[in-house]
Parts: sequence; C-alpha cells; structure tokens
Amino acid sequence: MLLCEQQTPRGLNQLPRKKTEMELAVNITLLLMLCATVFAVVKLQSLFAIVMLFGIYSLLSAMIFVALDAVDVAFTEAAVGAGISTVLMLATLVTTGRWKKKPERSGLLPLFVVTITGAALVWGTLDMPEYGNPANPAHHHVADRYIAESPTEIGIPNMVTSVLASYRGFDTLGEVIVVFTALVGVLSLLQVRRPRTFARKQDNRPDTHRRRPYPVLQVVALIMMPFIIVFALYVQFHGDFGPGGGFQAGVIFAVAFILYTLTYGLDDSLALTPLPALKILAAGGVIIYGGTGVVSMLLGGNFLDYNVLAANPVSGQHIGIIVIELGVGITVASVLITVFYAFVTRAERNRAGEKQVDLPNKAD
Amino acid sequence: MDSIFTDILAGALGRYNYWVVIVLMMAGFYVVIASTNLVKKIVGLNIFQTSVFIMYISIGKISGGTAPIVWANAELYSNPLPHVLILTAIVVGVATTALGLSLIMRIKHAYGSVEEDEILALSQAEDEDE
Amino acid sequence: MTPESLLITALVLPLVGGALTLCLSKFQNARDGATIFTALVLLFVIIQLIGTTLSGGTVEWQLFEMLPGLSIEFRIEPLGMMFAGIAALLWPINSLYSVGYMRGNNEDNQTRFYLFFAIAIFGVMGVAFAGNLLTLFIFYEVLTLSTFPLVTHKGNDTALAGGRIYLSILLTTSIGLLLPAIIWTWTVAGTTDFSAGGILYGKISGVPLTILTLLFIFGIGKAAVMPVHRWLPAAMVAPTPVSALLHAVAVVKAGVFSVVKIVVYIIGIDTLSAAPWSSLLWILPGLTIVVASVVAIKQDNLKKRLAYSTIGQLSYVVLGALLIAPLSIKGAALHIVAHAFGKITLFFAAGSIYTSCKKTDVSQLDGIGWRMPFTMTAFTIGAISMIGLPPAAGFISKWYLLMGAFQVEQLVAVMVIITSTLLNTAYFMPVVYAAWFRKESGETILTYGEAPWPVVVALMLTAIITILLFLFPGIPFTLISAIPL
Amino acid sequence: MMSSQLPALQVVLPLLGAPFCFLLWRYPRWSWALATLLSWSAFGVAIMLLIQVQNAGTIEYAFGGWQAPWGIEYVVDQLNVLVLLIVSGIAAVVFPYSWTSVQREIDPEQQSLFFTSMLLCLAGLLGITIAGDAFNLFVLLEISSLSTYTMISMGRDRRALTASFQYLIMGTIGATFIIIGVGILYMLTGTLNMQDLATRIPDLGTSRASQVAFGFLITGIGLKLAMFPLHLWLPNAYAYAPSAASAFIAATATKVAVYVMVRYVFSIFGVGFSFETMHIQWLFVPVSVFAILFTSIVALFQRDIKRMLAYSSVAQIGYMLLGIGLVNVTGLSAALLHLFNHALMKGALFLAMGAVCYRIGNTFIDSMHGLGKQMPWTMAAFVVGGLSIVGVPLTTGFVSKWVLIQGAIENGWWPVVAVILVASLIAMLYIWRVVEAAYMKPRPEGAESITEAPASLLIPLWLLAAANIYFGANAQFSMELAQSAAKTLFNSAVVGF
Repeated sequence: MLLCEQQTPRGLNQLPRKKTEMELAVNITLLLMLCATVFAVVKLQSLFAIVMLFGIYSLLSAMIFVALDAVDVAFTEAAVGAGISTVLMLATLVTTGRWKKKPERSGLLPLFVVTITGAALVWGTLDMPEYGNPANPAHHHVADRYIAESPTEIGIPNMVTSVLASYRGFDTLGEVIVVFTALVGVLSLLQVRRPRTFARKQDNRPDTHRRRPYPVLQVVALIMMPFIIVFALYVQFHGDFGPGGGFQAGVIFAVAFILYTLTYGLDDSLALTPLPALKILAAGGVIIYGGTGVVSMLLGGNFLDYNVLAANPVSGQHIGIIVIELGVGITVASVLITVFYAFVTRAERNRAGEKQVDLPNKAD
Repeated sequence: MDSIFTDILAGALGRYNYWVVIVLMMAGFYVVIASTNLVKKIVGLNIFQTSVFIMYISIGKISGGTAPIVWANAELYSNPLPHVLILTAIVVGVATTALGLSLIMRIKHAYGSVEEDEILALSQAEDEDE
Repeated sequence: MTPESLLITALVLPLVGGALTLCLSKFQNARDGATIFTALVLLFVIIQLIGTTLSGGTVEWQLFEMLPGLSIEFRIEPLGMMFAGIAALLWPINSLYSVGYMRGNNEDNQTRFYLFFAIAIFGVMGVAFAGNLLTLFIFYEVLTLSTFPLVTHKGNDTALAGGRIYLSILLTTSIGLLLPAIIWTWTVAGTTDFSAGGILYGKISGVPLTILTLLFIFGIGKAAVMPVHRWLPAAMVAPTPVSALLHAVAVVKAGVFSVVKIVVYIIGIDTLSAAPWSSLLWILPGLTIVVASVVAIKQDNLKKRLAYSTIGQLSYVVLGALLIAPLSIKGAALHIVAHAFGKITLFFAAGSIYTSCKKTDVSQLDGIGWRMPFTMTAFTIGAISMIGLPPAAGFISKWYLLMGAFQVEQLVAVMVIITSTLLNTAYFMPVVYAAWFRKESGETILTYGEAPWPVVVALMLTAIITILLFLFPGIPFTLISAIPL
Repeated sequence: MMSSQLPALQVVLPLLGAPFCFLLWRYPRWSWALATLLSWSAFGVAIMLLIQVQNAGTIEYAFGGWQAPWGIEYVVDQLNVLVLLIVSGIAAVVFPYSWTSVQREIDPEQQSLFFTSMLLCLAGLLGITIAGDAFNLFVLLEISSLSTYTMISMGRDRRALTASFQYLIMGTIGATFIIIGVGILYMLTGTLNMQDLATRIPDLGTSRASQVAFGFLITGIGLKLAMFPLHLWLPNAYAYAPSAASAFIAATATKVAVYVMVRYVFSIFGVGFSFETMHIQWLFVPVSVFAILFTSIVALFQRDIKRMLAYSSVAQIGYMLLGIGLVNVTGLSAALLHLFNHALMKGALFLAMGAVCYRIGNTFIDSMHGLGKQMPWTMAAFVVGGLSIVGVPLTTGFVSKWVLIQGAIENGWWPVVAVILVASLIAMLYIWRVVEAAYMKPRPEGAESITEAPASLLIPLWLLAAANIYFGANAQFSMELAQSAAKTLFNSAVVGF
C-alpha cells in the first residue's frame, strides 16, 4: 500500500512524451513477437525448428534488452543465447536426431502447475512498483551510488563494468568458476579426440571421415578469422568505455575457432589449439582472476580490493579491472572452444557410424 | 467512473511488461515440465531463464533513461545493477545448458533414446531385473 | 574402597567379565571359570555396597552430561540396591547352572552366550543404580538389545521368529510410549532425577497425569502388564539359563522395578493418588493377574506355563505399586525378591528336566520326582513360594500386598489376590502331583537320572534361599523400610 | 591480518584450489592430495571462525573493500558457523576416504575431474552458507549444483546419467525460482544484501509482491532441499552417484539448503512475516509429517541400500522442516541440531556403503548376506549409524529426537509426537533388515570370500561413527550452538543476524 502511494506519476510527466511512446511501441511489438515465438516452440515437433526458434527468441530478447537500455546484456545474450547455446544445441541434434518421436504427454498437471504459478505472479504484480517509474525503490538505495560515484570511485564510464568487475567482483569470479565447472562436467562426460582415431577403428575407408573441402567457405573463414579476433580484442579492452568486456570478448574469440572447426574440421583445429593448452588456459584464467584477489589480500586489502594494487586507488581499480577481465576472457574463450570440440567429437563419432548400444556407463 | 477506468488503464500500462514476461516465463516453464523430449526440455529451460532475465531488466528500466554509460548529454541513466546480475545469470545459464546437452548425448549413447518415457521404461525394466 | 569406586566397579565389572570370556574363548574351562569368578567378585562388591546403604550413606556418580541438565548419572537408593542385590546373588548361581546346562546340551556359540549374558548383567546394574529416567531408559534398552542374541541363541527359524516378537514389542513400547513419557516429564519438571516424594508435584495434574502414568506403565513393556505381555512367552525359545535369570528375574524385574521406582520417585505417591481415576489404575494389573493365571493353566509346555505364571506374578508387583498404599508398595518391593528366587528355582528345575531327558511338557512328567528327586524337591519349594504358602518367601510378600489392599479399602483387589492364589495352586499343584504321585507311563524305556551336578547344585541353592528368606527376612526388610514413602 | 581474512579464505581456498586440482589431470593422486589438504584447511578455517564468532560475535567481511550493501559481503554468525563446521568437517573426512573408493569406481583419466568437482562443490556449499548477499548465494548455489550434477553423472550405472539430468532440470528450476524471488525482493527494496533486506522487508507490510517473492523462494529452496513432494530427484541421485560423492552430498547439500531456508524464513523475512502473515508452518508441518511417514515406508521396500538411505534422508529432512514448523525455540534448536547430527549419521552410513561397494561391487541387500562376519568393522559402523537414524540413546539421533519431541510437547501437538515415534519405529525396521541380512543370514554358498575394507576407508568411516557416539553422549557443544542460534533467530526479528 505504501508503495502505491509513492508512485507519483510526476516523474513520468516530466519526460519527453514522444520518447516514452516510441519506447512503448517498440517494446510491445518485440514482446508480441517473443510470445509468437514461444508458442511456436510449445507446439512444434521438429527439434531443429525448435532450436532455431530458440535462437530467434534469444535475438529478440537481445533487442528488448537494447530497448530497455541494457546494452551489455543485449550483447551477451546475442552472443550466448543466439550464438553459443544455439550452436551447442544444433551439435546435440546431430547426435540425437532432429525429430521428436512422440507428441507431448497429456499436459494437464503441468498446465495446472504453470497456471497456478503464473496466476500467483500476476496477482503479485498488482501492487508492484510501476514499470519504468524513476521513483521505484529499486532505483534508489544501492543503485544511486553506482550511478553517482562509480565514475569517480572506479574511474571508468561504463557503470555496468564498474559494478561487474569491482563492486560485485566476487559474483563475477563466481561466474567464471561456474563456466569452469561446466568445463569440468562436460569433459567428464564427453571426450575431445581427433576423429581420425575412431574412424580408423570403424573401417578402413581412409578419407570418408574428412569433410569434403569447401574451398570457398574455407577461404572466407580464413579471411574473417583475423577480423573476428581483432574485434574480440577490441571488445575485451573497450569494455571499460562501452558495452563489452571479458565475457563477450571470450565468446567472440571462441566463435572464431568454431568457425574454423566448421570449415576445416576438428583435426585441423585441434592441431591449431591443442587440448592441453586449452585446459591450461581455462584454469589459467580462473587463476589470474583469483590471483588478483589474493594479491590484493597480500597487499593488505580485502579479497579483490583493487584500491591497494597501485598507489592511487583509481589506477588500482584500472589495473584490477583490466587483469580480471583478461582472466574472464581467457577462461570463457578456452572453455567454450573446448566444450564445442567435445560436442563435435561426439557428433563425429556418430557420423563415423558407431553403434548405439547399451554400453556400461563408463568414460568412453 | 471515468477516473476508475483511467486508473485501471494506467495500472495496466505500468504492468503490461511484467504480464507479458510472466506469460513467456510460464510458457518456458511449461515446456520444461510437460515435454518428454530431453532436448526440448533444455530449450524450455533456456526460454524460462531468458524470460526471467527480461523481468530483471524491466525492473532496471527507467522510462526515458539511457544505457548506464557515462556520456555528456545523458540526463537519466537506467539502473545498472540488474544488468550486472543478468550478465552473470546468462553465463550461469549457458554453463547449465552445456552440461545438460552433454548429459543428453551420453543418455542417447547409453539408452539409444532421448525420450523421457522410453528411458523411464528402460530404467524400470532394469530396476526389476536387479 | 570408597563407595563411589565400589559403584563404578559394580557397573564395570560385568563388562570386564564379558571381555574376559571373549579373550579366553579358546579355553573352555578358563572361560567358564572367569564368568563365575567375575560374578562372585560382583556379589562381593554389591554386599559391600549394601553395607554402605544400610548405614545410611548415599552414593552418587555422574558419568557425563548429555544435554544441559540431562546427564547420565547413578545414585544408590534402597530399592535399587535391593534389585542389584538379587541380580548379584543369582548371577554366580546361574553361571554355575549355565555351565552345566550349556555343556550338558552341547550348545553352540557358548562364548557369545556368556558375553551377552555379561552385557545383560551390566544393563541390570545400570537400571538398578540409575539416578534419573534417562539413565534408566538407556540401560533398559541395553538390557533389551543384549538379551536379543540370547533369545535367538539357537539361530533357527523358531528362535528368530520369537526373537522378532521379543524385540519388536519391547522396542515399540519403550520408544513409542516410555520415551515420550520421559520427555514429557522432562518438559514439565525440568529434570528427570529420581528424588524422594517425586518430581511432578504441582507440575502436572488431572487427566494428563493419569495419561502420563499409563504411558509409563505400558511403556515399560518389561513389566508385561497385558496387553504388552506377548514378548515374554515368545522369549521362552531361549536356552533355560536365559529364561531363568533374565526372563524370570533380571529383565522382568527391571520392568516392575522401574514401575515401582517411577511411581515412588518420579510421580510421587501423593501426587498420583490425587490424579483422577488413580484409584482404578490397579485394575490393569489385577486383570492381568487373573487372565494370565487362567491362561497358564491351559499351557502344557512347562516353560510356557512358567512364563504365564511370571506375567501374573509381575502384575502383583505392579498392583502393589498402583494400589498407592505404603504397605502395598513395601509388599511389591518384597515380592520382587520373593518371586525372583522362587521363579528362578522353577526355571532351573525345568531346565534340569530338559537337560537330563529332553522333556518339555507337563503331560510328560508323570513320576519324574523319583528319578530326579533334588530337582523336583526344589520345584515343589518354588511352587509353594509362588502360591504364597509358608514356609516360603512368597507368603510374606503376599501378606503385605493383602494388607496394603485392606489399607486403601480396595476389597475387589483383595478378591483378585485371593482368586489368583487359588489359580496359582491350580496350575502348579498338578505338576507337583504328577511328579510325585503318578506312575511313569509304561512306554518310557529311557533311563535317566539327575542332571549334571552344577545344575543340581544351583537349583538346590536357590530353593534353600527361598526358604531362608522366609525365616530370616532381615536384609530385604531393612532395605525396604528405608524406601522414602 | 590473517584472522580478519578468514571469511574470505573459507571459500577462496577451495575455490581457487579447484583449477590447480584440474591442472593435475595426469596425476590424480596429487590432485586428490591437494583436494584433501584444502578440505582440511577449510575445516581449520571453520574452527577458527567458530572461535572468533564465540569470542567476538558476528563477523562481516566486505569483498573488494566495498561496504555492504554496495559490495558483496560475507557474514559469519552463530547460525552459519555451525553449518560451515558441518560442511567442512564432513569434507575433511570424506576427501581422504575418496581416493580408495574412487579407484574402484571411476576411471583414472577422470579421477582428477572428480576431485576437482568435489572441491568446487565444497567451495560452493561453503559459499552459500557464508554469503550475506542474496544474489551471490545464487551464483555459489550454481557452482555447487553444477559440480554435483557432474559427480552424480560419474556413477557407474547408466541410470546415473538420467539421475543427473533429472536433478539438473529440477535444480535449475529451483534456482530460477530463487532468482525470481530475489528479483521481486530487489524490485521492492532496492537491495540484495540480506541484512539490508531484513531491515527493509518489514516496511513493505504484507504487500502481495513480497508474499509472492516469499512463495517463490520457499518453493525454489524446497526443490533444492528435497522438500516433499519435490524430492523426486533425490533418491536416484544419491543411489547412483559414486560412493564418495553420495556420502559427501547426502551429508552436506541438503543441510545447506535447510540452512538457506532457515535464513530466509527467520532472518530475512522475519518470524512475524513468515509465520503470522504467511503461516508457513501450515505448509511445513503437514508436508513434513507426510514426508516422514511416507518416505520411511518407501524406504522399507528398497533393495538397494543406498537408495533406501536416500529415502530415509527425505524423511530426515522432514524432521528438520517439522522443527522449523513448530515455531518455538526448542523446535528450531531441534531442527538445527538435527542438521548437525544427520550429517554425521548419513555420512557414516553412506561411507559404510562405499566400503561395501568397494568389496562386493554393489549395495543390494541380498548381496550383503553374512557380511557381518566378513566385514565386521564396516558393518559395525553401519549399525552405529543405523542406531543413530533410529534414535537409540547415546547416539546423535536420540538427542535430536529428544529435543524435537520436547518442542512438539511444548506446543501440545501430541499427534506430531506420535508421528515422530512411529517413524522411529519404521526406521528401526528398515535398519533392522540390513542388520538381519548382514548378521543372521549365512553367506551364500559359493560366494567369493570377502575381506574387510582397507584402512583408508575404515578410518574415515569410524571417525564419523565415533562422532555419532560422542555427540550422542555429549551433546553440550552441538546443542549450545543450535540453541543460541535459535534464540538469536527468534529474538532479533528485525536485525536478523
């Protein structure tokens, strides 16, 4: 009740009317498109279509994020949701097949659960703070300080990066560890191996396992790779000033190698980036990030307190953020590359015609 | 009468974003729990999570604000904190997805199927064999 | 030795004995000797302690505190001292008997038998000396668990089935009823220490008090008040020494002893007599007495008949406690002693018969008195004590019970006691009559005589004590009059 | 200087140890040694934190030097120091054990991955416990969850894969529910810091949005702690995971989730909101009563003893929720005490099953006939743990049941007392099945002769078994911790820490 009274529409009225109306229109259009996509996903039977629609869904939500001023998030969502996730799902479909076999089970219980949950949420929104109102409690208390002080305290213009890397730097360390944990999990489930080795086991046709050369694609890919990598480096180091940072850079960097693998095959890309090196880099990135924290501890500050890294706190913050973003980038890139390799290895084994039999659940 | 109507309209305008997001969220949630295909479950999970991300970003939006990057002409910045949280959450999401998909591939290898009911039947047969 | 170290010794000694038997398992004679020796040492220690208690000394020892205000501690008081005294006196005799019985019947796993027997005695000592309800409960469970391997000693299906009933009833009642009663007591009184006059005075009254009392009575399954008596006949699959010492004395007495102790030291006589319907509580054991006696008449298996007799006799003690009269409570305490010696004699005799000629049924006993004169003389003495005739100990305790019943003017209870005396006669006298006055049936061509000498010596000893207790009831009397009523 | 950094070290040591552990992929033994060393150091840190908290009260640690609520902080108080102690203590016992056990169950190439996962899981669980920030808790929750999925999937049976996948779906739904709840709370208060939330939530009154947030958080955490009927992922996950992982997860993961529940219900939302506005006890009590009875009965019919123990865990979690639902200090103390005690007993039981699995390759009840003679130490430890589950005096289980029943009596809830007692009796039955199989059935003819498990398994196993007896006989330490935490939680409804 208290909240409802706080919602004075004054703040809204002072804003340029036209701009908010534009925002509204864009928003509603995008949201409707999202709804359409989601209902298609619910209904469709073709897994391939579902995965592609999910890619579209991600891209649309990235657009919404832009409309909602979350450019960093949009960047990441586009790279991850529409990019990596979709690629990984498609790689999975190579193994599992493109079609769902059966229609859904009778969805009464799920429908009931979903309806109840949704109804509860809608009921809850009725006294939630109004959308977009600058007076909302969420925008005050903690957020105020980030907006007001971070340019001077941290010394970089991108507030998202400031919060991400410094104020909430420990969250980001956790996030890097999550990525690393996923690598540990994927490696324990799937192996990364050169396809040649099991192709040889299966039969003696020496060349069938190799991709037919696609000269045009290969040349184009080769030309694009340096640009992608340069762009990745730009995103990596420009994160302080504009949208971007270690995570997005890592994803883009990984994309370069994914492109290479798609056109040249796993054999060649494994020669380019050997597995042990990737593993060392993945762990190394985490160690760089965590090491920064340990160094700041040794210098007398708290864990991840960059102020103590240099004589001047602001330059300390600069050093700290650059180093940890580097750690993030290295880990994310090498983890995503390795995960992709693992998926491709599995897909290649399928192509090589390995029988689908019930094997004991061992590391195969 | 008229004022009540405008109140309702104003209330709806202030919340339509949440409502649509709730619909999206629930659709994703429905796919997770109703689908029998493991890949589709993972897709549903992603949609569910992505919708939650949209909810967070909506919370951070300030009408008429701009992206929280300092520039000369800006008068009002949107709230950067939800953005940071969602950056983290997106990464967590992709990590979960990668692990889930690897599991699916191993399940396909071990059971020859990625349909939940078929796997369940095989598992139950195994339970009874023991 | 200080009284305290005596107490500790009394507790630890059975365990030491158990360990000794385990170490000496390869050397049969040394092992059996060790058991008897330990039992004798324990008897010696207990006699010392009785001396201390008679001279009015109090002994306390706290082992550790489990929760704040809730500790494992021991405190000697007259009632417990008496119980410990019975067990300590009978253990050496029973050990002697066991040696004869186990060897005479070529039983397997003898070491295990002696080991768990010793642990059971450890449990008995703990129950006797427990200073609060928690300690009592713990040792009560030790007694239950340690006797399980003894009950299932034969290891065949009948034994396992019997063991299962035994364990399930005793554990169910103790966990399901006794434990909540204890926790309830602790919640309302803030302590579970046994203290004169009870700890519940003014803390709980009315119907909840009656319910609490019922929880205690039925929770202590070892007291075998119907309908939680089924475990006792089931336990008869055990070798006879077990039935004799444990299921005629130690285990069942631990039950009725706990009831008396709880009525006197936890609830308090005055508090209990103020509770609604408290004057009707005695009906439960009263019914048990009558029903158990009637059932006993129908049993042909001698040990089963003894078991039902035990159920009836135990309820005398409970009846004594629940009549809530000072005299009846004294009678109850005294009956613990009297019944112990009488019933163990009877069981010894049954085991002796089984050892020498493998007979288990009453109908097989015609004329057996002339083949096994010592055994059957002892049996007769035991039977007389059970019925409550002079010159046996049972007479005195029944006398007190009757006096108590008169004191509180429960004439129906008086009738119950008298009726059951008649029923007792009805199920014991046929055995005695058949043994001495019937001719052996012609088909038996077996020749057999007395059981091995340790068996005979043991049963004669207990029979003599039964008579001595009638003639010289000094020590138990002194202890009983020290109970603060 | 060291001592002021302890809260960070508690988590950072295992967290940063993990990549090093991973780098030793060619040398699993070194990787294990490192993990073990770090688990011991984590235990050491937890003990030092306990001493600090008892001497100086609540400790706060600001990451990056940013004061809360702007930065992320760690808070160590009476309540979570107990959980830290449990988690790191169990880890300090299970990690040394894992080497021998893993030799039998996991391929050499994957062993260092397994140890890395265990270390990450430990770090995640410790982090969840110590976190003073609602969103940081989510991140650490995901670290522990992902590593748990990994460990489960390494089980030898192919059903380990489906179990892991099922857990992944349920766990992620749970985590997503939690972030929805946290998001709504942020929307209403503008903060993520738990202490800050605790001071701001009362101002919201009984707003619908905060009620919805509460609902989502409870459901999400409920999924994580296997609150009946959201427990379906748990039995398979525990049954098919490698033995060392089962023991570690069973003894710690659900305990940490229960802790999070207590933290949200008591300190963040506060007693008034949770119990007077939301009446959460009317969810907890019936649900836990049903869980206790139903899953105990299901446990009776399991052939695989690991799965039986898993069902028993769901029932035991019911005891903890019941304790919370009693809404009195005694009940909450019982819940917290059981948190501690159940970790000890389930740890011991699962470690015993690991030793059995090491020798006979499975944990089916019919394979265990006659094991009492052939693996006397292992089975004796199992019996100790089992007695504790039943609640026999002088074991930890007895103490928890004692206090829990006391709490129920204080409320005058006699039917609940009856349920607890009946469940103890059912527990007795299912433990008894194993005892009967191991001690009273002969070893089948022709079965290969089995020897006792190696000392490297027995020593950790007996450490836990002995702890069961020690803390059962002398519960002063655990009870004092639980009671003082419970009192603080009830008394300071607003300043919840």
